[in-house]
Amino acid sequence: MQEMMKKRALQLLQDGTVERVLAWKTGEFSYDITPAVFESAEEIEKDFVYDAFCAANLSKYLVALSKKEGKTLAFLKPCDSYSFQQLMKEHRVDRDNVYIIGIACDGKADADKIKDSGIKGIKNIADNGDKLVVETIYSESTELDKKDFLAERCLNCKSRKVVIYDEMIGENGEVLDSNRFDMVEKIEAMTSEERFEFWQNELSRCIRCNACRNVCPACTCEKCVFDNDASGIANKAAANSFEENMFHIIRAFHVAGRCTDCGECSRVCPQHIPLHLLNRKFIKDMNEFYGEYQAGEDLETRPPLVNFTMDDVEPSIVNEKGGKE
Amino acid sequence: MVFSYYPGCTLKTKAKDLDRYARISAEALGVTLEELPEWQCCGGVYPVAKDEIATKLSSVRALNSAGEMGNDLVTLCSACHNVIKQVNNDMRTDENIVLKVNNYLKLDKPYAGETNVLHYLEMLRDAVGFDKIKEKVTNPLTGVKIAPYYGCLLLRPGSVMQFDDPENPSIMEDFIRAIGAEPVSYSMRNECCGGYVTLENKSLAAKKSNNVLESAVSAGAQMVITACPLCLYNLNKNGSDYDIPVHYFTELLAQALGLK
Amino acid sequence: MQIEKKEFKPTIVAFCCNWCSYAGADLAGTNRLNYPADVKIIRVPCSCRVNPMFILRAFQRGADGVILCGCHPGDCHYTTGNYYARRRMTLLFSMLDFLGIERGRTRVEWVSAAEGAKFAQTMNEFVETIISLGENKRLEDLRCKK
Amino acid sequence: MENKQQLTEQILRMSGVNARKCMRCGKCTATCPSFDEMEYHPHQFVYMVEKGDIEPLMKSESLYTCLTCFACVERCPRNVEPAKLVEAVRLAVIREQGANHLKPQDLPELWDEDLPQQAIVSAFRKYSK
Amino acid sequence: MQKIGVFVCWCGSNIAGTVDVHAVAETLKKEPGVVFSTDYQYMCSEAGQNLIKDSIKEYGLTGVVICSCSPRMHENTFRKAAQSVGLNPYMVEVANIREQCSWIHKDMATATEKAVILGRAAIAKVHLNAPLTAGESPVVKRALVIGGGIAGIQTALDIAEAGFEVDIVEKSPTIGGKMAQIDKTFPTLDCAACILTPKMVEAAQQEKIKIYSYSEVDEVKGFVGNFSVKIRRKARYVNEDICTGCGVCTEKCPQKKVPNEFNLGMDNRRAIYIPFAQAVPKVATIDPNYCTMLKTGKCGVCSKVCTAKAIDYTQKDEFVEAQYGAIVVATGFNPISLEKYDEFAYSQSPDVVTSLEYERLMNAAGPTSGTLLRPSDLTHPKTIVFVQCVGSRCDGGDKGKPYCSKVCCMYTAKHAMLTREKYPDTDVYVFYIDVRTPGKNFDEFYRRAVEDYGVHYIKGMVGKVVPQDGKLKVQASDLLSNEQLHIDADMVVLAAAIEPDKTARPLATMLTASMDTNDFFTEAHPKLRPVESPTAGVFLSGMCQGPKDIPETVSQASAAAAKVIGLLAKDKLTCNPCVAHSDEQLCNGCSSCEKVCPYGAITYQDKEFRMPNRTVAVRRVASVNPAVCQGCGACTVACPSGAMDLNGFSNRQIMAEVDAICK
Repeated sequence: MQEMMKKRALQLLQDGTVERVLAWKTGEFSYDITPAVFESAEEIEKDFVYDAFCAANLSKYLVALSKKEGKTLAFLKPCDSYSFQQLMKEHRVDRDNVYIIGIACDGKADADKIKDSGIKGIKNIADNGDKLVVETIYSESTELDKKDFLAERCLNCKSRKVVIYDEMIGENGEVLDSNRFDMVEKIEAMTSEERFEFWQNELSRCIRCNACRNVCPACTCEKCVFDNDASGIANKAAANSFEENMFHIIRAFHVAGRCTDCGECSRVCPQHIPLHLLNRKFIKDMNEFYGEYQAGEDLETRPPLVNFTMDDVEPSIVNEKGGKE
Repeated sequence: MVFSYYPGCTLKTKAKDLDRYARISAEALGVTLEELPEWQCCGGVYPVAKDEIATKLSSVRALNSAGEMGNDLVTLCSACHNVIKQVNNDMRTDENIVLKVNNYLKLDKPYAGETNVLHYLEMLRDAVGFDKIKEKVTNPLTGVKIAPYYGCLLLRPGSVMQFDDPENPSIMEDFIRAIGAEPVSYSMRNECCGGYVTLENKSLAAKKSNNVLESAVSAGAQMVITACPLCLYNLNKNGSDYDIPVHYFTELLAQALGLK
Repeated sequence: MQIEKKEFKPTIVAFCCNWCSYAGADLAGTNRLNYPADVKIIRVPCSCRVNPMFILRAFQRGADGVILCGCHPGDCHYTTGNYYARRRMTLLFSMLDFLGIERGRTRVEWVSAAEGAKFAQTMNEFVETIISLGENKRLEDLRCKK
Repeated sequence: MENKQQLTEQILRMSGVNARKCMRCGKCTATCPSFDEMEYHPHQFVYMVEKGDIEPLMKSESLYTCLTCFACVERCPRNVEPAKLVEAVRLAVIREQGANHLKPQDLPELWDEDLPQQAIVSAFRKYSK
Repeated sequence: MQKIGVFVCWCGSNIAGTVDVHAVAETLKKEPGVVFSTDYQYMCSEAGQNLIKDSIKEYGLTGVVICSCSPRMHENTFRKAAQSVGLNPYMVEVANIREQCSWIHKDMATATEKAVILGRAAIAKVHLNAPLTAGESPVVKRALVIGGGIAGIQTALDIAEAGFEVDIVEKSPTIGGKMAQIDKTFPTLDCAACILTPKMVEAAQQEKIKIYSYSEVDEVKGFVGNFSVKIRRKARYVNEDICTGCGVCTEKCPQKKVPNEFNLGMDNRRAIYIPFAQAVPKVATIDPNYCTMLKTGKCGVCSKVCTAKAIDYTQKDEFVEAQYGAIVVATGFNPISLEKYDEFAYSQSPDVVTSLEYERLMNAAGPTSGTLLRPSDLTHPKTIVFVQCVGSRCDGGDKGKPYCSKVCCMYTAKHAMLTREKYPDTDVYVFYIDVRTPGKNFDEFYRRAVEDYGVHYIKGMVGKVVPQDGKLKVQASDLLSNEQLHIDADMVVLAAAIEPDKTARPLATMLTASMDTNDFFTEAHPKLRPVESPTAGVFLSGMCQGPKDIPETVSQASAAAAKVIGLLAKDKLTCNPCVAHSDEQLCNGCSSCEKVCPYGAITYQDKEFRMPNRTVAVRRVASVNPAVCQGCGACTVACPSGAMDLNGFSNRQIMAEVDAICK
């Protein structure tokens, strides 16, 4: 896969189709991979990488890159393609300025899960198709089944279909029947007291590092309301204990109907707060109340929050259909 | 062109002609009809009630079996067609039925209405094309005035059957033209002949059949064609006020193709 | 031993659309229909002007309950405003419920300009609910583990 | 009374029909080919189910003279589907033990040699359990 | 920092009886920014207003808070007072301490405390108020009426009468619309042509009215007071200014087999035609689908016989661009297609007709010259069955229209009555579900049909029509006698549902006017603004807004005209300054706001922004047209970045009120 991608990237760069390539390169560790923009063949030869740890959603970078002179080649996974199409829908990216190669995806590995399995001193993890080969500083090598170490979001993958592309590498997948709302349902089944405690336990860890916001492909505002002094709700440092709640609820509300459920927010959270559950709660509610809607699936369907029907459910539905009392 | 084929029990016994002529005609038209390996009687009437599950199973088995072979399913008898198409629609739209049927059948892959059901006439229209039939006709039934009899099962409910305009169908007329004959237009063609009560209530069945035939005869028909063994029986047996022959459409097709 | 109970006086914010509900509140006044002074009304042009931010802000600053009143669906002065408000509030309330916030603290009620009595009755009920729920702690406490 | 309500709900559930959609135009009855043989006509079926008068319908011969031709379903402007109500009431009757309308011993008398299988199969499916 | 004055009104004892007004004034005096605070018996009185004015001058107040009755009562009074001494009226806020405080509380301490809090909230808001100036936009003193039926004609005549220019755009070669096809009108039975054609002539002769017949609206830009409209004048291949309407060409044209749409295809016209004798403008039009000359280049008969030399085979579509202050939609209706209802055998027998066809069969200018003959064999029908509600009151979707078409009950009664009057030996049956006759003299009319004319009204429906042996076998129900009827009829007349004209939907898109699911235009308010579209400057006339009969259509047409005249009478439009505005620096251009705007007030443009390092970035940003925005605020919440805000009710103002209340 990596080689095919690399080859195609070099071709397109060299024949002048694109000016730059948006992909991934290795960070500090082999399993710590960051998005990268390559502008020359040399850079690609040197750093280009694609493996089970290339988890980052690249679509957000195209907001800026697609405005640059010349085309950008972007490798988009299914998740990324939904986000990209959603950004198109919101006129945030210039489609004509992006050459998209869709890449098939069968799930990304979660390095933390490997660490949690008890392997100490990981030096390198190689992606070997179905297997992951872990080398430690103690010169041990362990072979693991990749499917046992998939990220949570990949276990509940909603779709393996790249929804927008110029060409595909690998065979395009299908929309899946996922169980992604299971956890939301589990929380709903808790009592109000238990839900409160669950979230208190989670949200109390928030350090307001803004990583969730900064990585989110739906959070592409020119200036976030929380950074804007004129908005009246800006806060650099929390003014009182309520601020984080407000931040997370408002953030989830602002992306409601636009969030494609790519799961980046939870992936990057250094405190491991399952922030995606807030988004999924909105998605689940919108699906149930207003009909199935998948952000980024197409360019036409009106998002539920800028739409209505005359016989929509009343807010009191929460009393009947909300979580346990 | 390959289709899975569901003949139904009547076609194996009393309506062998309907079946036989359909098969040889299909072959002549370049269509392969593969009879489903194991099919069971569809029950003859669509079980309307939402809580009828067991009575829908044989249809689902047939549908699933065709689906497993990757084929569209062709039916011929109007009743089978109606039952199987309606059950298929349930499997597409009624979650409760889908759940219960699949729980019961325990198929390798759950079935949810994926298979397409076609009536033999639809197959002629959409897969073969009436123009092509016209070309293949060696023995056109020139000048014969034929009244197409749709009855109720082929057409209704229109939203489910999607067979033709339920109030103003044209597929049989087009068929009649294709075999070189002349279709007779009469308004009772989509009214019931009373087939389902023929066992118990001969007088009602007779009244309904005669109404249909009266309308056809007064419009100048020389014969009536149908796709349904029950209609054929009923019109022949109970529609005794009018002495007009009733044939299966496949018989005329075979005749026109020079196969009879 | 007797514990002295301080009477709980809730703070309640009512957002009312200018055309129906605010007029309904005025009518309640004109007809001298009582409801507790704990309710303070903020006039907005339309229920669709109410940003979830305002509601959270009220809770943040110490409100114990927030209610939004607008024209009945179909009667919006701006034709469609309350339809959007309805969706927004449904989702917001569902989210607050999901976070374990008592669902009685938020409410939407459609009150027309002629429904003074309904306005007063709604406010009486709402205040009662809030008093039974007590002070709003959870939203504030969500972040602090005991 | 409670039984009456339960029965009504059962009929509505089995048929999947919303009888309240009926606007009493009578087109079902107008189009019914079996009108003369029916004691209660399609529009009466709908109205009586709506009112909860199921018992008289259960006793009626009309259950066995409906031709299941779906003309009323096709032509109802309101999507009420009267034929489905007839079927549901009939099922409510024949699902009772020993209440089969058609019994195998009746057959020889009704038999003739040209009778297609489907006539028998469908009659049993419709009239007995 | 604002300099705020607080004025607490006693309203006699209305407020002062329950609220300690003096204490309120004293407490509020301590609020930041408050430089003056007082109480007075009646703030709305002249003396009270003078107190406010004097204080503004004396203390140089930049903001005023009045604690008094509801702002719905006197906000305007106080704003005007402030304005008279040079303070921007939008710097005045009212705290409602009467309706929402003194009148509902009994305990003085409680009420006073609440009054203070309400006062504080108003003060907090005023701190963030900004002077607002109502914008102005010029008004083009000309109106456009789209559709030249009775609705459009009436609207145009009324507007012209008031002295304003009006253009009518009509898609067919003549104005007159459906009413021109109608024979008689209920409940008076006067002849439709006799009352319509004088109006058509009047419209043609009225100097202020210009009629663009055989024309369509292609494009609409602009907004209330200043629409720019592109009108396509379809080529009629006849020079309208020269043609005298003598009609010789329409008699000599060799192409005789063109279905005549005026008689609904029941007879033929020529390829060059004048739709009917009283057509306005009375000029010929060549039908390019049938004209041999246009299709093959061989013929030219009409050109040869035309003494005025008006024929021009080379004519092309022309475009007119014009400016209008207001647009009236009067696109009317059509009967639905009866394809889906063939149980009535409409496609199977020519003797099954729609009511509009029946209208033509009764009409002296119709295909049978007014003698009622059935189309199949031109014999007198002896038994006629009328079927009501065909395609109306259905379950929606494939079944038909969910609404009542409103006019069918009455015209069917009319047809039945006229038939019985002219041909007393005819049996007339009317099958009805309900007979709906709300209207002046309507029920009396229907009763006359039953009682005096012996029309058989039967509660029930027709289920099947079978053409057989020259008869139409009608099978129907009679619900009152619980019978199934079998009638051998000679004709069946179907009261087909009506639906909005197909041109309405694309037009609505052009106008950004909203429509309901049935493609009827929606009104700005169903009760209070029934002739206006929610889109400012667009008005509704006639059937395009919903089913209605001629008197209702004419009333609505005149009402729409009155609204247009009211608009055109102004030189400039003062806009409500409490409108939304977008901060371009913050706008993402995501279109969320545009989607929720009911007025189409938001547009987007690409704008250049200076970026760091002297680079320039182009971004799509929203802008609000203040002349169109009505200030609901839906967009402000849809906007995730907070770029969209509402003047007078800004995010910060509302949050300041929240803060003040929750403190």
